[in-house]
Parts: sequence; C-alpha cells; structure tokens
Amino acid sequence: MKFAILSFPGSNCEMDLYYAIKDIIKEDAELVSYKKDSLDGFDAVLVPGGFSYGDYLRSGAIARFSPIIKPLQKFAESGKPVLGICNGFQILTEAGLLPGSLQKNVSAKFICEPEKLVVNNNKTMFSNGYDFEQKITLPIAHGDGNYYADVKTLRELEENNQIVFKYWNNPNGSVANIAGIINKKGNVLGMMPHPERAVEDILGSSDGKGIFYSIVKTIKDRGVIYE
Amino acid sequence: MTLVKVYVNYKKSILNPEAQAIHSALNRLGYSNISDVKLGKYFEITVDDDSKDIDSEINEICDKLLANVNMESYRYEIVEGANA
Amino acid sequence: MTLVKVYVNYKKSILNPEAQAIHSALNRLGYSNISDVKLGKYFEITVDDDSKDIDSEINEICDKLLANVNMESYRYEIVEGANA
Amino acid sequence: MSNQQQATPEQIRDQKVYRGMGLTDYEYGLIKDNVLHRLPNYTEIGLYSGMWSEHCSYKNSKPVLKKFYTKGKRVVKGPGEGAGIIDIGDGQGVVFKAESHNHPSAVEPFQGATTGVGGILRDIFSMGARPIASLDSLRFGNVKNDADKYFISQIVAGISSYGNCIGVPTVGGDTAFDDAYQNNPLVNVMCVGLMNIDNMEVGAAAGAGNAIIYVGADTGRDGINGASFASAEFDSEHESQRSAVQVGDPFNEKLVMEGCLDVIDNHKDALVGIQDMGAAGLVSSSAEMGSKAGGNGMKLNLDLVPQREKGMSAFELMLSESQERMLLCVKAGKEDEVLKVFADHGVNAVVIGRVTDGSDYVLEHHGKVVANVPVDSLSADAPVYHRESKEPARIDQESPEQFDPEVSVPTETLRKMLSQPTIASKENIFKTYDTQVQTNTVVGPGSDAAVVRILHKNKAIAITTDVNGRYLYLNPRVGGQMAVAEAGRNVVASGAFPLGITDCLNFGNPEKPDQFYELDQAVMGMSEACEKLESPVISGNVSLNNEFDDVAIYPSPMVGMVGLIDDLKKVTTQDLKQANDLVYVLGKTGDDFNGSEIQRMQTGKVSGQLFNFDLDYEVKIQKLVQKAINDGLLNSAHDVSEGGLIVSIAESTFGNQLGVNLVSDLTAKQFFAETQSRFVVSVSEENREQFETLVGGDASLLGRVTNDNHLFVQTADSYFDMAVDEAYQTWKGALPCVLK
Ligand SMILES: Nc1ncnc2c1ncn2[C@@H]1O[C@H](COP(=O)(O)OP(=O)(O)O)[C@@H](O)[C@H]1O
Ligand SMILES: [Mg+2]
Repeated sequence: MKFAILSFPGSNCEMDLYYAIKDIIKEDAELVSYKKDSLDGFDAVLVPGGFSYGDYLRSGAIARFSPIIKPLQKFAESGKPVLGICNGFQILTEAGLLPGSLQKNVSAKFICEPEKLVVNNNKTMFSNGYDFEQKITLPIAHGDGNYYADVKTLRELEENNQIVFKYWNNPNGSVANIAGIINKKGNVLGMMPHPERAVEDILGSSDGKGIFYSIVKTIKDRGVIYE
Repeated sequence: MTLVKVYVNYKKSILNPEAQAIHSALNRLGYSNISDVKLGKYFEITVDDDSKDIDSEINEICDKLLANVNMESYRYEIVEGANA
Repeated sequence: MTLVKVYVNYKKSILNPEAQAIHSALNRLGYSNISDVKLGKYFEITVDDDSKDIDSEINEICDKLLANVNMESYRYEIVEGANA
Repeated sequence: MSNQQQATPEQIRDQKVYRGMGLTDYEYGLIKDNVLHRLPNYTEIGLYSGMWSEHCSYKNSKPVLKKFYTKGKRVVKGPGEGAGIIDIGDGQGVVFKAESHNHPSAVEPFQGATTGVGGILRDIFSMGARPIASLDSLRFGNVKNDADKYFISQIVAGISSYGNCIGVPTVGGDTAFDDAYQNNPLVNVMCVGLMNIDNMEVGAAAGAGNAIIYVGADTGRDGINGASFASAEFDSEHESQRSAVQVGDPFNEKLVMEGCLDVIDNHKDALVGIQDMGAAGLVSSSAEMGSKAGGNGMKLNLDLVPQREKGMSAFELMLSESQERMLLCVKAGKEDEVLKVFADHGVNAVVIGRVTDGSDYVLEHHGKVVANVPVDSLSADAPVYHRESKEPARIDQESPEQFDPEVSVPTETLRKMLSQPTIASKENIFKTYDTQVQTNTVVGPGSDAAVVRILHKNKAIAITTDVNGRYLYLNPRVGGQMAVAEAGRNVVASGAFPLGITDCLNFGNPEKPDQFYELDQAVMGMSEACEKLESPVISGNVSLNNEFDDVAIYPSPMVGMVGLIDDLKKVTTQDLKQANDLVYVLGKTGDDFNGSEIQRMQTGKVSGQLFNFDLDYEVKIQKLVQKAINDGLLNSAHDVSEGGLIVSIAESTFGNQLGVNLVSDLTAKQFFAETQSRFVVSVSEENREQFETLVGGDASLLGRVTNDNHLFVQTADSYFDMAVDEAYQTWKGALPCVLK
C-alpha cells in the first residue's frame, strides 16, 4: 500500500515520516507537495508536523488554503485514512476536517518531552493495534497543543467515542486531557504527539509503530482500494 | 487607498494563556489594581480603492483567515482615504 | 472600573515576518487589491477605580511589559467607566 | 546614522566622521593614503567600517588564531570558510561551526538569540551541508534579579522559537551562571551539518561575466553597521544603539535553506560559489567572495537589490544586516535555471551584478558609481594588529594555597550544591527545544555529549559544548587546556573519539594588554590540548569587547567538540544501568578547590591560583575510557566536572533512579574537589576482572549500584546519605524555582 506524505512550506517532519514508513513499517511512501491537486493512487494520507508558513497568525491557518487541501477533503470524504500529526492536526482543524482548535500551551512555552498516553478508543483504523486503555509513550514537541472545543462539541466527541488518545499527565492544558481525536466517520485522526518519533528503540520508544501498523492492517484487511 | 482596522479577540468563554500570563505578571509586579487583561490581534489593512464592496471583502477575509471563528470574534473599522 | 485599550505595533523599520506571510497569503487567495498588512497586538486592560494616576501606570506597564520598546511602539485610549 | 545627511569626503576627513563608525585615525589614513590615494566618500568609508571591524576582519585576533592546531588526517577543510569539514568515512563529512551573538542579545535578547541561530545555520548550509543538530552555550548572571531572569527567559525563548521552527534539533549545550556575566550574557550557538564531501561549496566568486545572485529576504534598515557595533564595548548608556535590532524569520530561512540545498545538490554545474550574508551584510559577503576568488573584480547595481523600505542609501543597502539572505555566484547563462529553483521554493532571488575582469569592487546606485575600491582592500588586505600582552596583576598575586571548604555536614553541602544554578538540571531550558526532529537523536540533552546517529549507517556523532570561565579567570592558559579537555571527556564518555573542535572566543577588550593576554594565553592552552587529544580546530568565531562599564567577563572560550562513534553499540550514557554493577572512579582526586563551584558557593567568588593540570595524564585517562567502551566493559560513564565527584555520582543515579552504596578513603571535602581527568563509570560483575586489568592503578572501586533508591557514600571522615529521589527533586527543581 502507498502512503502520501504531504509537504507544506515550513513542514519539517515529512522526512521523519517518510523514513518511518519506508524503513520501519516497510510500506511505500511518497512526498506530495502542497501545490498538487490530486491524491489519486494513495491509500492513506499523512499530514506531517512542523511550522507550515511559520505558524504565523495561527498554526495551520495559512496552510489550509493550499491547493492540496481540496483533494485532501475529497480523500477524507471517500473514507480513506488521513492522519494529521502535530502541525498536521492543527491544519486539519483549521481546514474543518476535525472539530475544535489548538491553542497555545498553558505554560505559553514550547514543550518537548516523552508523554505517557492512554488509548481511549482502540476500535479505530489508527488504534486497533493497541489494547483498550493501554499506556503508551510518545514524544510531544509543540507550542500550540492545547486542544480546545466548546462544551457541545466536547460532549459530542465523548458520546461518539471520538477521543482516541488522552494524556496521562496533561502537559499543555488540553480539555479532557485530549491528545488525539478522530472525526465522526472514523477515518480522520489528529494527534499532537509524534508517533513517527517513536518507531525505534534506539530513539527511545517503539510505541508509535502501532498507529502505522493499524492503518496498514485496516487497509489490507479491506482488500479493496475504492476510488 | 482605504485603511481598515481589524480587531480579533478571543470569545468570552475561552481562556487565553498568554493574556493570563501577562495578567499574573502584572499582579506580581505590584499592579494589583489590574483586574483583567484581554489580548487580541490588531490588523491594519490597506486596500486599494478599486475594491468594490469593501465590507463583504473584509468580512470574507476575516472569516476565512484572520480569525478562527471557533474561538475568536472580530470587528473592524473603515478609515476612508486614510494613510497608514 | 476603567477600561484601557492598548495598541502595540512594530516600529517602522522593523521586519514583521508574520504580517508579511499574511499579506502574501491574502494576495495568493486572490485579494490582489490589498497592498499592505500590518499586525500588532491589542490589549484590553481593566483597572480598578482606586488607581491614582492611570496614565503613568499604563505607560509604565507598556514600557515594562506589554511592548518591547526596542522594536515596538504603543498608544492607548482610556474608556472611562466602560465595561469590557 | 541612517538619518544623518551623508557627509562629503572633505567633511568625513575634517570632522572625523569615520570615528563614529568605528574606524581609527590610523585606519582612515590607510584607506586614504595607501589604498585609494584619494578621499573616500561616505559609502566607501561605510564599506571599510564594516569590513575592517573585528567581526569581519579579525584584525585583533588573527595573529592569535594562527596559533591554533588545525591539522589532522580527517580534516577536509580547516578554518577560513563558512565552516570546517571533517571526513567521517563513506564519502560523508561533518561540517561544524559556532557563532556568538552576545552583543545583539544584550540589547534585544529574544531577537539577538534568534538571529544567532539563523546566522550559524546559514554558515552550515552554505557549505553544502544539511544542518542536523544545534547546541547552545549560555552564560548568565547568577539569577539574582529580574534583569537576569529576563535575559534567561528571552534568550532561551529566542533559541527555541528559531531552532524549532526551522526543524533542526537542539540536542545539547551548556549553561552556567556567574555574576561576571550579569550585564553581558553570552549566547553562543553551534551547528553541525552533514554532507557528501563531493558537494563541498566555497564562498568564491570567480570568472568574469558570471552572475551575482541575491537570494532571500528583502533588505531593510535593520542592523545597519551591526558588525562594528558588535565589536564595540558597551556601557550603561548603550540604549542609543537600539536601532541595530534585527528580527529573525525562521520560516523564510527554512525556504532559503531548502532552495540553496536544492541548487547545491541538483544544479552543481551552475554554481560557482555561495556565501551567507552575515555581519556587514551585502558588502561582506560580496567582497569576501570576490577577494577569495582572486584575480577578479565585481560590479553590483544596488537598484536591483530587493528592498523592504523606500529611499535606502547605498550605505544602508550595503551595511544592512537584514537576516535570511544569501549571495550566490552563478555561471553566465545558467541564471534562469537557478532563479527557477528558488522560485519553486517560494524564495526571492535576483541577479544584482556580475564578476568583472580586473580587481575593482564597483557599486552603482541610481545610475551613478557610488563606490570603487580594490576588492582585496576590503577583505584580504584589512589591517592586522599585534596587540600588547601583559599578565594581569591578579594572576601573579594570587596565593598558591588551595581554598579549604567548610563541609561539616556533607549531606547538607551536597543538597546545597545540587541546587546551585550552574549545577542544577537544565531541563527547564532544554525542554523548550525540539530535540528530536529529524529522528536521529539517540542521546539528547541530559547526559554528557549529545549523540546523533548518521542515518542508514551504523555510526553516530557525539557533540558537546564546554568551558569554565572561572578556571580561565585564574589561569587562562591552563583554563584553556581544561576547556578542551572537558569537551573531550564528554565526547569520550559518550562512546566517541574526538574528531575536532570549533570555538567561540568570548573575551574582553584586546586593546587592553591584560585582556589580550587572556585571549592569547587561552588560545595557546586550547591549542596544546587540541594537539594532545588529536582534535584539531576546524572553525570558530571571535567575540571581543565583552565588557560592561569597563569590567570584562571571565575569559570564556567556548569549545564545541564533535566526536565519532564508529559503532552504535558503543553509545554510552551517564546513567547507572542496573543494581549490583560496580562503581569506579577513574583518575586521581586532589585538594583542588581554587576556581571550584564550592569555593564560589561558600565565598561568593573564585580566587587563588588554579590547581594543577597534567595534559598527558588527561590523555591517558581518556584513552582508557575509550578502550573500555570499545571492549564493551562499561555500562555507564560520566565525566567529573563542576561540583566534583559527589555531583557526578548523584547525576549518575538520576536517570534510572538507582541507588549507590559506596566507600572511599577520600575525605568528604575531597568529594567536592574539581580535579580534572576523572570519570565515574559502572561495570557489570562479569567484566570486573577485564576492566581492572585494563585500568590498573588508575581506577578505584567505590562500591555498587543498588536498587534501594538511596545514595550512600562512606568517606574517610564522614558520610553522604540522601534518598536519590530527594536529591533528584532538589537538582531538578532548583532552576524552575529561582527563575520563577
Ligand atoms: N542551554 C542548553 N541547551 C541544551 N542543553 C543543555 C543546555 N545546558 C545544558 N544542557 C544539557 O544538560 C546536560 C548537562 O549539561 P552540563 O552540566 O554542561 O554537562 P557537562 O558538565 O557534562 O558538560 C547536557 O546534556 C547538556 O547538553
Ligand atoms: Mg559531562
């Protein structure tokens, strides 16, 4: 199967994802420029971390007007998996593919550290490789990771079981300790922690592999690629 | 040339960590009579005169880009013929 | 209660990358008639009435904390008895 | 300056206008009588003021820098280019250099720090290398007042904002606090890049007719004449210099970097040379490229320079230090190919001039020639001064007797020591840095050296920055040796052998003989250690005039060392690994307290003659550790530095929260001695014999690792006894607490 890894001006985790998929997960991957107008031929899309357009104005605010966003929306509507990590999550919320938004951390500082997470829903195509309530450790590295949604949205997220990952010790002030959420349909996941930084023991943790394996398994089990 | 001043602010219910940090810094510095600090963005946009419907253009720009309507509200003033 | 509105802007010769990025994003989005974008900060500060000399207090706060006088200038308005 | 009416050549001479730009009467005379044989105009005098500043010309330090040991079989490129290069095999080289941004950071700490990071990154990618890691070496006042805290929070925030955004991990650094830096904080940033040696680029512009291409941000009135400003002393009235503030734009730099690396990787045939625009902006980059090529001149049309502001003068355009700009020399006929690459990356690029026959450096503005000077006169032929050197009186008068610390309750002294800002955990700082982007960080901040793996190869590099200015203050020569030796210990403790060093020479005013002495002696000391450790100097940077109200900082030559780990199995950290392992100290401990942290903690200053240091013994101990790691004998290794042996032992317990139960014939006081050439290592039982045979009498067995979470050390006269968790919390909480 083939992953598309989007690349915006200012993205800086796209190569990390590329190597994680190619070298560790051993699937095919291709970088796709923000200028492109098609995602045909891909089975899953990864929206990487970084500082698209410098994160000026608001994180992800400018990137979401890129040409690639329309095909991304179409891709998401078709039910195929879209995973936004860190800045990718911020872009997905700005583009309206996920509810809520990401504010400055309560400390008003950038935080980079390993974070213990709880798998709050293991029935998604991104988390089926984990046990329910399994604890995993993934690094975070962000200044704007404080997830906010209004009360109504939050209730919906909870009712529909859309909160996939929660922080064990909330590092940034996110409501309901949210580290990652999925859309209602269940095929678009946004998360602040970086699974691609946790795919090799030598770099500190392999707990992130489960996310990519879950995607691969889902697609392979499906057996068909529908357009 | 038209100058438009746009103010973008967090909605009431939303905590703004930056404003909070400034508020407590001020209190720590001894300014105990300061009971609230709000922090927003302030844009000065120069629009060339050929623009037809400046109100709808500014509203569009704000809705799309300058404000995140999830969390923020905006208002603006048009300063006709002004010079930035 | 006194409401003070403070506007902080970059000084003239200082580069503002953020405003630049917003400006070019707007032009890319097709708003070609926008010829300049400036971005600054906008504070609403509520001061309790017991304050003696509000002007000197606000100037002090701006110089010390709200504005970086190396790069930014500020102005403010006092909205007596107002409500934020 | 920018608002000033431009003085006529006669006014410049009569009113000595050049003095305000940092040129002396002697230098003006040289320009007028020896170089131009006429009166220089305002633009020309501006060019010389920038180019003949210490920052660009190294006029005071050049004779000293010649004393550096720079040879080595792996050295591909030594000092002289943007950065040096060392061969690490497989056709790859590591490129590294450090840069100081002390003066800009003293004026505007946030932006001073961001533009420091931006500048060093450009030095690295202009060599054709992709930056893979940064480190920051910081010196602040002793966190006594709000000013100290302001500097710390703003400088750290600046480094974090730039490095994180551009996607280069900040993997390490060092931070120390001392009143000597109170008004003159030091901000040194080191960057390491990785390249295919075939892609090596040089900053030269040769071949008449070839194009000079300007790349990156528009030029504004920022930092006009910052180079001569950076080379000037500060006093309490430096407020007036505030016009020099430059703002960093890491997003733009990222685009510029990707564009440049694309040209270097994929359009090699088109490219003649490439250089960043750093200090003294356009004039420095273009004149250096012209001068380096040799045998050519250059002609630039300033009307073509992208400008952010209206009405900029030639002087301002040439001396502006607007950030995120590069200068390329591109073969005639290939301009469009290169311009297209930048356009694809969203980067502004324009042809602004040509390489010419002859040797004149000519600038045109508004249709007129505004400057015409010999190109070499700006760069290669800048004056060089041999300054007078005199040992400061304080060194001679100091007593040779060692300080005698007061350690009546060792555990209490340890607790206090762990909470000194210089000793305490720096996590509060490095937690705000992205340490992992690019996913090669094997060991991030928190152990001795940082370890960054070379992707797809079974090897890694170890990187560290170090210097203890207190030692240099007491003895610049020996302190200089110690700075290099400490860097070596950190690299070696991580499983590497040294490849080479870069440096930032942070000193006072070279025109004062006693301060020049410090510079000169320190460089000699560093050089001696470099030779012994086979770790040549391949690049560096000089920051002089670090004075405030006439008082200089401690002499502080920051050493940035890179080592090679030739097998990932050898990567070693300072953390104890498992209970029952044997704990040893390698090296001898003496009563060495002058210049130590405990002396400062107990007396508020450092004094006396610096304790002895034996470079040969240092080399011997470092080789032993290398051999022990090569043979797979060590489970952990940690060098002993500030705070002494007990601090090293405590730090070794923190990572995995293991305890130790140790017995030593040293006194409790000696556990705080800062004798050099020591390591704390742990060895598993099965390797005991082999290890002890290897190290012979150079190691003493102290005891064992335990899992009772207790730090217990029986000394000859007393004992240390503290829960590891408590020691850890004290150490970890100290900095956040004082920074509140
Ligand atoms: N300013 C900084 N930025 C990043 N890392 C830092 C900084 N200061 C200290 N560190 C990290 O903290 C650890 C301890 O630093 P230090 O006490 O200088 O170590 P050592 O004495 O072994 O040289 C190191 O891993 C170092 O990289
Ligand atoms: Mg060390």
